[in-house]
Amino acid sequence: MLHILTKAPGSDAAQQMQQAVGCEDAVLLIEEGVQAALKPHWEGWQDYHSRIYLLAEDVSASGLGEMVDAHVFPTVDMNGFVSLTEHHLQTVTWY
Amino acid sequence: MEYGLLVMGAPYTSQAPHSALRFAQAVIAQGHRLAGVFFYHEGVHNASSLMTPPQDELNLRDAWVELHHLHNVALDVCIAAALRRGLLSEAEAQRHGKTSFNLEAPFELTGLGQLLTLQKRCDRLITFA
Amino acid sequence: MSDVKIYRYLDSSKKIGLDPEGYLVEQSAWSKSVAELLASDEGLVLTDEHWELIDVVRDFYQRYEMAPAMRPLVKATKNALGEEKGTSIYLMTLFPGSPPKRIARLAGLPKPTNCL
Amino acid sequence: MTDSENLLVIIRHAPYSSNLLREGLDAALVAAAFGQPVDLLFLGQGIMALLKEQGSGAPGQKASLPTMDMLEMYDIENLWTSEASLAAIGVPSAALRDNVRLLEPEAMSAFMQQYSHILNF
Repeated sequence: MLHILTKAPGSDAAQQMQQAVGCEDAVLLIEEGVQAALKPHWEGWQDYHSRIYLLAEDVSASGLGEMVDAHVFPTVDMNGFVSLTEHHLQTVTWY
Repeated sequence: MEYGLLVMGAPYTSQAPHSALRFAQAVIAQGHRLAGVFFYHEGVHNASSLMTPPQDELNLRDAWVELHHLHNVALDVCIAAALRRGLLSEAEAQRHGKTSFNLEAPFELTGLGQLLTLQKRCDRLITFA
Repeated sequence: MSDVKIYRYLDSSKKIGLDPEGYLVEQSAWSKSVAELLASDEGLVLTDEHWELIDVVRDFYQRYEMAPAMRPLVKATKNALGEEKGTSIYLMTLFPGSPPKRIARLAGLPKPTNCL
Repeated sequence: MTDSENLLVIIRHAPYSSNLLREGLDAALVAAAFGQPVDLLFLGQGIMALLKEQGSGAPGQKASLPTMDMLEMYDIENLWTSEASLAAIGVPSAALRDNVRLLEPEAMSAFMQQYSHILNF
């Protein structure tokens, strides 16, 4: 399953998503979700290591590019977003 | 693959329709088929033909219409959610005794059953809200 | 429902307005005799069996504030009138076409929104 | 994946403060009216719809309790919530309707995987 989070870490949406993410699931952070780049200690970075991504265009729109580079957080572009939805049968958006 | 989108955010209120539109373009660019977009909740405002943003801002309604014309994407709007929020086709306006209407083809007012049909028919249904 | 335009009148004294689909414009205008008028308007004579079902739907609306679609209508009928009558065939025999819509109309209720 | 067409509707918003609860329930009702098996999962603020002592609705709005009561008439019998959400919002389980079932934290993801379709409101 792919989880799309559109709200910042700590939001109700983020907490509800964190209850639901399974060990095979991937997480994509878009819109306000990219603010996770400001929180390198957010549990999500450890819990979903190697299966969590930031949407690149929302990262640069938010001016978070340097933060993302500094922590080597993985990003995907819109095509990468589409690929993630191809690879997961189910997609749930948390907003 | 065949994709469907569910859009529940209003233009200029939520980022959701912008994300949805960009995702739609990427889906099509990668050779997938986008069968339809279903507008529900506040998303019904995407269909307003009276939408008049400043000239230097994207007109979302026109962008959806272009997507329909170029790629034959169905644009379905939940009738119950739309009527509550003042989005009416000419036929609905007549039925309810209103003098004006703001929803026209290629947007179509339809029942919620259409969303469930889209979800069953498509390989993927992605929500933007 | 008050914003619905009156499309035609049910009675000759023009007191009971109907919308384009034949539903009452004013829910409060409903009475048993209005139901009889609505029925004869669609060429139906109401028997006790019809009335039982109209009561089932009015009770349903009273409790849940929504007129039932077909499945819950069958279930409510089963609960109120027993297994034998709680079938879609029985409902279709008495109200051919779309029983949920037709009964809601005769019961003076808004059209069930879940019938699409 | 088990049942090929079963639907999970997740409700995360409280009655009255937005129309998401009502419109989420409408989606569940329409699916059920078409004969699709539907379960409901209430998380976060959505739990407020599960309180059995709800009043007549916020001023000017239709109450949500009659619709919650109506779900069983549409054969929507399984109402789920999670222990974590319940604890987070501070609602005691005794305040909930009778037919609510609790998911333990470790069961959540497997629970969601059972459904072929999910809608999140």
